[in-house]
Amino acid sequence: MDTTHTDMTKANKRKYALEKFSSKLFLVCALLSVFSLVLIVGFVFYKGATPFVSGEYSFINFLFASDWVPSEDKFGIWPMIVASLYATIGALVIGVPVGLFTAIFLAEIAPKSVAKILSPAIQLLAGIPSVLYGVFGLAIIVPFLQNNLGLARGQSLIAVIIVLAIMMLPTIVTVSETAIRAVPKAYREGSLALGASQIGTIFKVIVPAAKSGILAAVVLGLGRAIGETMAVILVAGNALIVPTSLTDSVRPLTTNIALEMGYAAGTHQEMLFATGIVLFSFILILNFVLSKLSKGGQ
Amino acid sequence: MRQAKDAVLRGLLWASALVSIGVLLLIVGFIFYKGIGYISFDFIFGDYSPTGGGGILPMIVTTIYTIIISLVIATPLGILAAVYLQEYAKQGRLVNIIRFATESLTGIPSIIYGLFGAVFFVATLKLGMSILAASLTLTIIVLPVIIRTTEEALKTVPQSYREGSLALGTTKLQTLYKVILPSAMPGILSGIILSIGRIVGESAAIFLTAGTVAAMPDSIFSSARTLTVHSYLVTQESGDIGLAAAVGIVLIVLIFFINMTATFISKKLNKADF
Amino acid sequence: MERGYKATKINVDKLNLFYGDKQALFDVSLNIQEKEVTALIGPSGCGKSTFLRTLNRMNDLIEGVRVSGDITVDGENIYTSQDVIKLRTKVGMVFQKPNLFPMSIYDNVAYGPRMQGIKNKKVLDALVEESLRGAAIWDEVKDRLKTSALGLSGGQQQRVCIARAIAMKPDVILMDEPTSALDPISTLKVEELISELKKDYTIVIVTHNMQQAARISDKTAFFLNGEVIEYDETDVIFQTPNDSRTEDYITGRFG
Amino acid sequence: MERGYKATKINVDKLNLFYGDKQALFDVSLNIQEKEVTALIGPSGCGKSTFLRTLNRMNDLIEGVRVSGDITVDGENIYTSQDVIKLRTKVGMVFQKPNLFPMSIYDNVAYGPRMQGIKNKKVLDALVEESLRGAAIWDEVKDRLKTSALGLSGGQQQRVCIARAIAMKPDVILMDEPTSALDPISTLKVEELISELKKDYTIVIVTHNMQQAARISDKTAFFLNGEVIEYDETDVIFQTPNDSRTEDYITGRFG
Amino acid sequence: ACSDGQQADQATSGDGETIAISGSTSVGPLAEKLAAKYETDVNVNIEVNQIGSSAGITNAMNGVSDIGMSSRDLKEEEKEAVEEVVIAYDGIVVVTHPSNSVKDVTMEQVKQIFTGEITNWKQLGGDDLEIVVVSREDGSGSRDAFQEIVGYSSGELIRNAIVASGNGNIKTTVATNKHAIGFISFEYIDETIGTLNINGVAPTADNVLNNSYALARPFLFVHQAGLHEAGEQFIDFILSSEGQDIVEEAGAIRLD
Ligand SMILES: Nc1ncnc2c1ncn2[C@@H]1O[C@H](COP(=O)(O)OP(=O)(O)OP(=O)(O)O)[C@@H](O)[C@H]1O
Ligand SMILES: Nc1ncnc2c1ncn2[C@@H]1O[C@H](COP(=O)(O)OP(=O)(O)OP(=O)(O)O)[C@@H](O)[C@H]1O
Ligand SMILES: [Mg+2]
Ligand SMILES: [Mg+2]
Ligand SMILES: O=P([O-])([O-])[O-]
Repeated sequence: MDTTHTDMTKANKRKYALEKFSSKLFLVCALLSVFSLVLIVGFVFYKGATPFVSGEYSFINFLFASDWVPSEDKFGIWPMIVASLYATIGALVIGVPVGLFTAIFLAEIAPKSVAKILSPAIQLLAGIPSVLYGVFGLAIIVPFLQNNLGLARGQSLIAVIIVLAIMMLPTIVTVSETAIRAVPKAYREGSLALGASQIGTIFKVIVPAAKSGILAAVVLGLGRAIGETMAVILVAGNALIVPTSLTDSVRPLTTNIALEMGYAAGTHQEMLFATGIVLFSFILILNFVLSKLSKGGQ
Repeated sequence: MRQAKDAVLRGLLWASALVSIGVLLLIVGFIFYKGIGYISFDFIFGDYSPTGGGGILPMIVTTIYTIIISLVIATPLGILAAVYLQEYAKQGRLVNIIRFATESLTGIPSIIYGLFGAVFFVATLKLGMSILAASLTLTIIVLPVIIRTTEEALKTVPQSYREGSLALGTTKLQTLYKVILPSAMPGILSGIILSIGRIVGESAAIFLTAGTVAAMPDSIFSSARTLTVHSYLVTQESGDIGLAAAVGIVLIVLIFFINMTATFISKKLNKADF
Repeated sequence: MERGYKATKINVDKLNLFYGDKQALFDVSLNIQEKEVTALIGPSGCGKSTFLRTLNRMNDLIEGVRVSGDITVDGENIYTSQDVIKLRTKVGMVFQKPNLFPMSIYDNVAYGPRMQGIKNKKVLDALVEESLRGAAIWDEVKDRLKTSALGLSGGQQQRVCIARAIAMKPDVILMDEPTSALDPISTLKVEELISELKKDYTIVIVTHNMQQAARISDKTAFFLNGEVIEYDETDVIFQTPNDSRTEDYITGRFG
Repeated sequence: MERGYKATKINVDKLNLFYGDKQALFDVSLNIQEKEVTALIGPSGCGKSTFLRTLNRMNDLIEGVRVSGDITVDGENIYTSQDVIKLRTKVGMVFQKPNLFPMSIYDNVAYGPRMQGIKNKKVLDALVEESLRGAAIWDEVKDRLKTSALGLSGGQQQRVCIARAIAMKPDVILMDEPTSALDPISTLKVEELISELKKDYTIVIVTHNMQQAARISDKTAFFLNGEVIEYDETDVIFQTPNDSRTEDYITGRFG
Repeated sequence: ACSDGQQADQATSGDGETIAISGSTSVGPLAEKLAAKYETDVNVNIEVNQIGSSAGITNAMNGVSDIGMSSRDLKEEEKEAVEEVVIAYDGIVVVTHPSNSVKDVTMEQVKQIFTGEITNWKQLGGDDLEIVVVSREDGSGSRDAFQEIVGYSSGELIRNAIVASGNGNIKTTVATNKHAIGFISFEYIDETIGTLNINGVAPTADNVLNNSYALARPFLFVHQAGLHEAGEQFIDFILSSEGQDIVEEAGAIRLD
């Protein structure tokens, strides 16, 4: 064969050129999301930092004061920080197990024919507009809570948690189900052959093997929950109090932004962007914790 | 003891599935119950009237436009980005940064995307309030979903496939599109379907960038109203839940067909390769 | 053909197996004696693995598999009795391709016992060590018990698989070419182990290695195209086979 | 040690390889002759697969692998020259575990040639048939070429892997225990094939089977704990080894 | 879609020019009806985007839209950048659950309810139910006007008031809660909610026009100084009696 030349063959040269080009292209694609993030963060910071940079307002005050009366220049978001924290944790506590267990059910327990119908049906849920989730919450969940818990108002932290948990479901179910299905058959066989029960096999071998995908499901589901506004506005009540019980009305950070942005101007608008900065930090911390969590387990 | 634990877990699995399915039926049932009375030929094909809510054909068209444009941009971008992260990049700081950025993007509320889009695409890039500006904004919204799910799908492709292919003197690129991407298809597809859901379900990010003009769009540079924005406005201003739900019915049917099409296409793509 | 002093452990009667439309086993009848080593030999694709996997019902996992005929273990029909878990605890298996879980070596071996409810760390430690020693791999891995089992070489992995099966202390061990990925020394060790185990356990082993079959087994069954052509004492099969195809195969003249 | 009339095909000089901190190969130097069969033997985990995989740079794929030393193929340093594709087209490989793609049998075998740009159906058909025949599997699969390769038995899969490698018509074929999953007849066929191939090709084979090494190889290298203990004509290794450890190993007294 | 470039050829093709309008969601439906009528008579293309008063004003200021719609008064700095035209008035109604037996309140009582001094319907002669106050969001034109006329400030609003965005959401909230009280635009009243008379005066357009019903505020169009011909003509149309008839039809209150 052609061993006389150390040169690359012509065809291979082309392949390498293509290879090099494509890897650059892929990198550019990957950097695009960084670029978007930087742009958006930059935009939000640019808008939101003004009142504090100019020294007119104190950021600490902004974080820890409990009064939010824009028309009187009072901007304190402490109640909203607390509300966001509770709502997110609550939604995770309900949404993750239910979603994950549903995914397991679909991938491992349900007969193939049943899963074939249910999986796409649940994916359909992902496409229902959040407004309609909100309407559903307002027309069904809120009155239900009102009537059954004897509340004066059903718009409450618990209503937010339920709606968010429902909205996370399709993402968590779909992504985890795919991850679970991708676990090699050999693991399943190995475990069953050791006399492990189906349930034992699922929880001891399959779920751990699908851990990475399941974590992705949680991150994406969480993103949906944190980023959600339209549904939450309708069921949260948006009252400006620090919630002390599940039945209190709340105003999470996101709803504060969405609720008032349409009419806000000047400092009020800047303060809404500042709320965005806080929300960002919240997301960053959460993602950081989650990624640490996923590394810790590996 | 062990059997008892198994039974409890099995019970939980069933219960969760029943809850999920129950919720699904409840919501879909609610939407159909409230909205079905509004559905008529005129509701879809008639002239739009600000009061009656009829004539939502322009919104159906706009919705389809946004789905197609966003997917056409976001799908290749997202898949290639995931390929870079999973197959090309040295796992290190850069990759961690990209991954972190991607994940952080998922949690940003859509209203912020909308405001950003209004400033960046609409005003700075001078696209005006238009379907295109909205689609670009939506692209950024769904990018993380596609990247993350594709990455996970790539992780599940057995290393032996890569080795087998590369040992035959193929390039990474050939290995990628002949062996790796086809076997990652199911995961990628679920990412795309979730993205479709996100695109279709979005309102705040769209009405700030595409506006709410209730007329048939002439082109992707037209300002227009999607179905979801319509149901948002209806809920927001007139509080006509039945009308909002009727729009929801149309959406559900639409998504059903789009998801089926996506599944079909991905199966076709798979067949073509194997 | 049978010696009276050993009880029947597994009885297979007129077993037929289909993968969808494709029949892979034809009227297989075998009588596997307690505390003996039974070797299954035959050309590639003749159905040895398929047969082996019916004995602990691993074929249940493959969609479209249909089975007819009777299999009893200790007189109990394994397909009508529902307790598949009990069956698989009693009938352990080592697969053709090593299939360790993505966990540490220790966790892999301790997996089965833990599933049986054994929690005591001392007991588990002892069991893991004993099993790994039994599978002739202890010395190589004793310093890295807590590292991922997937970083081991192919042969090392297969021996950990054997250890994992032994740790269950089953009645019967099914082995699908357990030594095909091993070097001669490990092979020898595993063979010695098999001879050791057979004092207490019943062993069914698929092997492509005629010498191995001859060395370690008491009975040998020769499979061809999904049928059992001949089943007898190993000595008989290797020295005075009844069927000319058996002779052709073991002398390498076949095919 | 070398016969003058055969050229050096692969030259390995002071090769060291690390998996992260763990060194797996120590100062390995070997001279592989053109159109010969070189067997690599040694106990499980001694580094045979690792060594084999350096020859076509498959270890590049494993994160954290560091290599030092020189390897030349046809006088060209494979680690400094960038053309890894050419290297791998020239140096084919059959892995320890069969690793067919989830495609049809035909597409698996035609995969490599297609990637080289061969599109003509007739040419491909002929190549696929020739390769499958060469790997002694044609008769078993000729009626199901278009069905998924993953439905084949372990042994059948391995032979299709061999066919897939042959279809590339490489200069050198690296084989990692290619017959460990095969029955004696298929093994024999593959061994015959190797003897056939060696007329044109250079073959490096890892095997646990001493008889096989003795039967088919011209040279044999004995590995132990990542080192080459002895490398010589196969006759010499098996009859008058220099090192006592080699002798211990091949006579099975080792360990 | 926009007044700048992109669509230049489209806008000029035919003689139909485009008028881009954006802003308040409460003015939006009225603007859509006006536009629909106007477009049948004149060959122009009117785009109405309902995106909120502030966004509309911003768009008008930076030229993304020709006209902004606002349901709130302009801030000082906004007044410098754009001109405003009142195109109609909008009445605000205090609403309750239809089953609520309280039908008549004084303005003072309204204030006491929204500031938390009156917390139970029985204090007003109704059932023994806690009052749940539902307000619009801070920045809303309706809320600004409502608070100003009733006479309390945002800071005084009872803390646990439910805040809903948009007339529709208040309507749905009040319609599903026996405890609730809120306020919405005239346009959106129907049988799903009950309305309250203030100081004995019913919430009707006539009562607004004769100044006996005080809860009303203006709907504004805003634009930059040199608005193009087509825009000017559209505004003229709205202010004409034909335009004002449409205003009345839509449930808003005509200027004259
Ligand atoms: N999942 C499956 N679906 C369809 N056919 C199968 C499947 N598994 C095995 N077969 C077929 O059944 C026959 C018997 O396969 P089996 O794996 O039992 O062979 P074997 O004797 O173990 O071969 P080897 O020695 O190569 O492992 C073969 O023809 C094989 O192609
Ligand atoms: N990816 C890896 N990471 C870390 N260590 C590895 C890796 N692959 C192999 N090793 C270690 O390197 C050593 C050599 O492994 P190698 O697979 O080359 O052995 P081998 O001689 O081929 O054994 P066998 O005959 O069992 O296949 C072993 O100790 C093994 O555990
Ligand atoms: Mg087999
Ligand atoms: Mg090896
Ligand atoms: O939506 P409004 O500004 O009219 O309250």
